[in-house]
Amino acid sequence: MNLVTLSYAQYFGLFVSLSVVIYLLGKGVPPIKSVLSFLSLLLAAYLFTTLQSTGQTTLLLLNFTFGIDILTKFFVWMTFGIAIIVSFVLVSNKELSPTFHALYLINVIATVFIFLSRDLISFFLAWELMGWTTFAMIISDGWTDKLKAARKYFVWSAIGAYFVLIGFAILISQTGYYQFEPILAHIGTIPTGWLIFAVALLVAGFGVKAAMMPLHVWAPDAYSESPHEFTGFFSGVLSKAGIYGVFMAFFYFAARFEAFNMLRIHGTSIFGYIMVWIGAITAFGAALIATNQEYGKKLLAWSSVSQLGYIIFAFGIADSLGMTGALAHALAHALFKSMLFIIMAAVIMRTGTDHLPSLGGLIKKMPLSFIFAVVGGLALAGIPMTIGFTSKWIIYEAGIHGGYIFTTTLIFAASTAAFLYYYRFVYSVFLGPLHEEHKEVKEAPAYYWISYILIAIPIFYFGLYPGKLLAIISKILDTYDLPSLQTYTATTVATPLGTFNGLLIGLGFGAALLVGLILYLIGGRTKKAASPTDKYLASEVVTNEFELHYAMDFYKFLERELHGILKISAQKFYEFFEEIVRFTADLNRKLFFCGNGQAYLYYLTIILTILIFAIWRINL
Amino acid sequence: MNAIGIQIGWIIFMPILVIIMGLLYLGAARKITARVHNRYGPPIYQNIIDVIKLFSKKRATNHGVMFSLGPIMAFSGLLISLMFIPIGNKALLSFNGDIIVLLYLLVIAPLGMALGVGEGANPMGTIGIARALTLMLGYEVVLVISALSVMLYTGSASFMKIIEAQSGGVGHWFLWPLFLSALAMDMALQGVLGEKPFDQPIAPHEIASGPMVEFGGKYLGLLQLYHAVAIVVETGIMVNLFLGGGTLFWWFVKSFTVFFIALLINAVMPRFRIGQAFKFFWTYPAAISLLGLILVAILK
Amino acid sequence: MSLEKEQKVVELVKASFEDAEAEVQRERRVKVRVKPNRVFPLVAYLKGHGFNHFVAISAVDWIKDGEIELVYHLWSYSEKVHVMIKTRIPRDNGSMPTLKPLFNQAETYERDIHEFFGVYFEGNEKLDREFILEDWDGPPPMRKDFDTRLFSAEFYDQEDLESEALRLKIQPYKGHLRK
Amino acid sequence: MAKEKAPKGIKGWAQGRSLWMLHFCTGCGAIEMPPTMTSRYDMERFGITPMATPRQADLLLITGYLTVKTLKRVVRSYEQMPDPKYVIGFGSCTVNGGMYWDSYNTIKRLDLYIPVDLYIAGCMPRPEAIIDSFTELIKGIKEGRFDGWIRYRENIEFYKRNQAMVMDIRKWSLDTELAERIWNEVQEERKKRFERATVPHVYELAERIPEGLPK
Repeated sequence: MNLVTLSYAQYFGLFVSLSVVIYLLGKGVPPIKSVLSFLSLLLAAYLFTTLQSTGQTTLLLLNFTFGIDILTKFFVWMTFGIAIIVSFVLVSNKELSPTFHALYLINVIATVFIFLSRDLISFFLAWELMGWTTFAMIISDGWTDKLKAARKYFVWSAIGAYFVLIGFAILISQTGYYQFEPILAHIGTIPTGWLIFAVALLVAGFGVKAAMMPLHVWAPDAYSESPHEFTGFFSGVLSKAGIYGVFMAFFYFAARFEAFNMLRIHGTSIFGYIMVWIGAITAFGAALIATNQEYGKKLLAWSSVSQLGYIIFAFGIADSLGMTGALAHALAHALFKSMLFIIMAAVIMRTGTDHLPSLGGLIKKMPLSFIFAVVGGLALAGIPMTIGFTSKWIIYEAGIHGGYIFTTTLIFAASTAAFLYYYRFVYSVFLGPLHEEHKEVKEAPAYYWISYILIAIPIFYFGLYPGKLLAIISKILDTYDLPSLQTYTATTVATPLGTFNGLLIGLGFGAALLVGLILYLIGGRTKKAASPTDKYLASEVVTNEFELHYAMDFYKFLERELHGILKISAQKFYEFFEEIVRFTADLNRKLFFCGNGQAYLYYLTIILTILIFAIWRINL
Repeated sequence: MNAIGIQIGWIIFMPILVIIMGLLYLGAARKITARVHNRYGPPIYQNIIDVIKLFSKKRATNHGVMFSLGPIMAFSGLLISLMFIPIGNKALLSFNGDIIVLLYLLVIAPLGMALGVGEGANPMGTIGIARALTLMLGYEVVLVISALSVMLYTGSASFMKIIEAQSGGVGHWFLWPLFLSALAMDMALQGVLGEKPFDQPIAPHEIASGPMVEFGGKYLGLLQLYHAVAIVVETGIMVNLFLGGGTLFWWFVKSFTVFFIALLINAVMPRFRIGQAFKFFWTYPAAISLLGLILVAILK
Repeated sequence: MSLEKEQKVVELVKASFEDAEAEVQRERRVKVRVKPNRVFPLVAYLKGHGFNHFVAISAVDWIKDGEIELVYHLWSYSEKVHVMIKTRIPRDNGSMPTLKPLFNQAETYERDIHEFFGVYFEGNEKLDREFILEDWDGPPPMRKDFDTRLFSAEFYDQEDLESEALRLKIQPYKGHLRK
Repeated sequence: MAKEKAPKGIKGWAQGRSLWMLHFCTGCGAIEMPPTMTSRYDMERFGITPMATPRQADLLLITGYLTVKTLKRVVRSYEQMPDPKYVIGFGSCTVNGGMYWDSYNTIKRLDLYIPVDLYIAGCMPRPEAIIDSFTELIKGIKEGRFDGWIRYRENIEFYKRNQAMVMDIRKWSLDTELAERIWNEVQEERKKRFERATVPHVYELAERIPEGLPK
C-alpha cells in the first residue's frame, strides 16, 4: 500500500528542490545539512519503490520516457545502497560545505535517472548532470590538488560526452526515434558501417567513465582528489554508470543486430575481441602502476581502474559466463572499493594524510578499520568466501572457456598484482610501527564502522552463497534475451570447466581455522612484547630517529625491472599531443597574428603571387 | 551413510598423513642436502623433533592479535587448500573445486602470514614479504600459463577430470604431450617452493630469515607445519597435472621426486637478486610455457 | 738503494715550508715535523702535488712532555711515497683545525682521536656525537695517565659479587667435568 | 608460584635433539664455527643449526671477548629468546677475560651478567671441543640439568645489578621498569667506584708486568 504515488518528473523535481532546501538550511543551521541529506536519500530509496514501472513526461515538445526493469533495479539499488552508506558516514563529517551536500543529492538522483531513462535525450541529460555535479563537488570540497584534478575530469568528461552525443545523434538520425524501444525495433535499418561507428563512439564515450585504458587518465587524479567519503561512491558507483552505458550500447542495441556479429573471433564479435584486449591491458597495466603508488588514495584509484578492466574484459567475451562475471564483478567492485575508500577516509580524518610512509601501526589504534580493511582486501584479491572470488572465478572460467589464452594470463597476473598493491596498502596504513605523532589517534566514529559492517554483509553473503547473486544476474540476462548461466544452486556454481561451492569452502576454512587455533592453544604460553621497540634488529635498540616503517619504495626492485613497461604512459602521450597542439597553435599565432604590417604585406604578396600563378596556369 | 563416514575419516586422516609426510620431506631435504655437501646430516625425522620442541617452548614474544592470528591463518589456509587437491586418487572435497579455486585458496596462507609479519613491524620481515610477493608475481604467470595449457588440453579445470584423462599408465601422462608446459611449471615450482636460487624472501644472511624474523616458539612451529603441508600441496599440483596422480603410495613417490629435483638444484645453487629472479621468471620459463600453450592451442 | 724520489718529496716540502723539518726516514717513508698551525696548509699543498690518499691520523701521548703528538699519514699513488706529518699540541686544552675541508674521511679519524685522546678539532661538527665509546663519561681512555688496570679491577673484578653469586648458588653448572 | 622446572621427558628430549643456535660472534671465535658446521665435523647431525634471530634460537653461543658495548647486545639478545634457553661461553675471554684481562672496556666473567650453562675454555677451543660441549649440553638437557633461564628469572635483581654496574640497563633491558629502579639504586655505588677507578696514575716500565710473572 503506497502512501504516495509520484510520477518520474515529480520524483526528480522533489529531490532537486530538496537539495536546494539542504543548501539553504545548511547555510543557516550547519549540523542539519548532512542529516537532511541522509534522510532525503532514505526517502529517495523508499519513493523509488513506489514508482511505476514505466512513465512518460513531456517537456518542451520532447517526450521523456522512463522505465524500471530488473537491470535498472540491480544498478539503482547498488547506487542507493552505497550512496546511503556514504551519506551515513558523511553525517559525522562536519567540514563539508552545504554546497557539497546539495550537489551530492542531485548527483545520486542523476545517477539513478541514468538507469531509469528509456530515451536517449533524458539519458544524456542525466549523464551530463551527473558529470557536472561531480565536477562541482571536486571543486567545492576537493583535496590538495583539486583544481587540476577537476579540470582533468571535466575535460575528459566533456570528450566522453561528445562521443556519446555523436553516437546518439547517429542513432537518432538513422532511425528517426530517440526512445529506446523504437530504436531497437528499427535497428535493422541502420547501415552496418554507421552502427559500428555509433557503437564504437558510445563504447569510447562510456569507456571514459568506466576508466578504460587509454581513456583512464582522469580517474586516478579525480578519485584521489575528490572529497574522501564521496570517493567511495565516486569510484564504486559512478564508474558503474559507464559500465551500464557500455552494456546498453553493446548488448541492448548492437548485439541484437546480425550484421554486427558477422566478424567473429573466439566466439565474440570483433568489437568484443578488442574490448577483451583493452580490458585485460587495463587490468594488468593499472595494477602494475598501483603497486608503485605512494599515496593511499592514488593506489586505490589505480586499483579501481584495474578492477574496471576486469569488467570490460568480461563484457568483451559476451557469452553467458562473461556477462554474468561482468555484472557480478560490477557489484563486487562497488562493494569492496567503497569499503576501502571509506576506510581510507576514516584514516585521513584521524591522521590527516594518506601518504603511506607517514602512516603505519594504526592497527593498535583503529582495530575495527583494520579488520574491515582485511575483509575488503580479501574481496579485492579475490579470496574464496568473498564476493570478489565469485565474480573473478566466473571471469577466469569465461576467459579459459572462450580460449582467450593471453588475455586470461594478463588478468591472472593482474590479480596477483592486486595482492601486491593491497598488501602495500594495508601494511603501510595499519601494520608496521606506529609513528610518534599518531599516538593519540582514535578509532573511527561509529558511523564509519557501522557502514563497514553494512558493506561486509553482502561481501560475505554473496561469497558463501554465490547462487543468490547469480539468480539475480541470470534474471537480468534473461530479460534481455542474452545468454545466461543456469548451472547454479544457492551455494554451488558450475561452469563447463569446473565447479565451486562457496559455503563448503567457508565451512572448511572455519574448521581449518579451528584446528589451527587448537594447535595454537596446545603450544606453550607466550609473553607480550615488552615495548614497541622490542624487535630483533641485529640486537640493536631502535629509537624514533630510525625510520623503521618500510613503506617508501616498497616494490623498488619490481619497479626497476618493469621500468620499460611502466614508462609507457597514456598521460605522457596526451601531454605530448597537447604539446604538439600548443606548438602548432603558437606557430600559427606567431605567423599570422604577429601584428607586423610588413609580414602581412609579405604574406599578401605571396598569396597574390600564387593566385596569379594559379590563374595563369588555369588560363593556359 | 557409510560412504560419507569413510569420506570424513579420510578428511581427518589425510591432513595428519600429509603433515607427517611433509615433515619427513623436509627432514629428507636436510639429509640430502647434507649428503650433497659431503656431510652426515641430521636424522630424517629431525623436523618432527623440531616441531615438538617449538610447540613446547615458552614465552615466545607476541606482538599483538594479528601477529598470533597470522601463523594460524597461514596453517589453516594451507589445510583448506589441501582439501581441494586430490591426493592419491582421494578427492577430499576436490569434487567441488578446480585448479583456480586451489590457486586462490593457496593465497590465503601467505596473506595471513603477511598480515602477521606486518604487525610484527620488523622492517626485515616486511622486506621479506615484499620480495615474496614480487617473486609470486613472477612465478604465478608461469604457473598459470602452464595450468591453462592443461585446462585447454582437457577442456576441464577440474583436477579429477584431468587425472582421469591421464589414467592408463606412464604413456598417458600429460608430461609427454605437454612437455614444454611441464618443464616451465617445474621451473616455476622452484620459486613456489622457495628453494634456491629463489629463496630471496627468507635470505637468512641478508634479512635474518625475512618473514620469520619475529616468530619464535609455537608461532614458528605453526609456520613449520604450514611449510610442510605447502610442500606436499605445491608438488601435488605438478603431480596431478602432469604426472597422472596415482595411488596413495605412488602419489607420494611422484611428489617426492618432484621435490627431489628441486632439492638437487637447491643444494648447488647460489641466490639470485630479487630483481633477477623476477626477470628470469618473466623471460625463459614464461616463454617456454607460452610456447607450450600455443602448441596446445594449435594441436587442439 | 737510492732514495731519490723520497729526497724529491723532501725538497718539495722544503721549497714551500721552510720551517718544516723534513727528512727521509727510510725507503718510501718521509717524515715531516711542523708546527700545528702549518699542518693544514702543508696537507693542502701535498694534496695538490699528488698526495691524494689520506691514510689515517694517529696520536701519541707524550705525558712527560705534556704534549700529544698527532701524526697525519699521506700516501701518493704516483710517487709511491708515504709522508708522515708530525705535530705536537699541548695535552691540556689542545686543539687542531679540522682537515675535513681537504679530506672528508678526516672527520672519522678526528672523532676517533677526540674520544680516545681528548683532542679538540675545531670545525668538526660531529665531534660531540658518540662514536665508539657508548655511554662513556670517564677521561679519554688512551691517555697515559688513565689507569686501565685499576679501572678494570674496579669495574670487572667484582669479587664481592662473586661471593654473592656463591651465596645465591648461581654458579655455572660444574657437574659436567669429566671424573 | 611453583618453581619452574627444566623440561624433561619428551619435551626435554626434543629440546636436546633440536638445538637452534644463535652464534654471537664477538671476536676471534667466529672462525671456529665454519669447520664445526661443514663436512668435517658437521654439527647438524645433532640437530644443531645456526639461526638468524634470537626469536628462533634456543642456544646462545658467545664466542670471544665481550666489551661492554657487546655485552649490551648480548643481554638484549638473551632476553629476546624464548624459554628454555641455554648459553655457552666460548673461549677463555668469557671465563676470565683472557688476554683482555686489564682492558678498561672488557668484562671478565660472563656468568655475572647472564647465566652461563657451559664454558668452553681455550684460546681458541678446537671444533672437537665445541662438539664435545654440544654433546654434553644435549645430555644435560635430556636429564634436566641445565636451567640457566630459570636462574636468570629468579635472580633477576642480582644480574640486573651487575649489568647496571657496567652499562646503561634502562635502554638495553626489556623490562624497563625494573631496569629503571635498579639503575637508580646502583647509581651511588657506581659513582663511588668510578671515582676510585679513575685516579690518574702513570705506569713505570717495571710496573707494567703483572704481579706473579717474572720481571
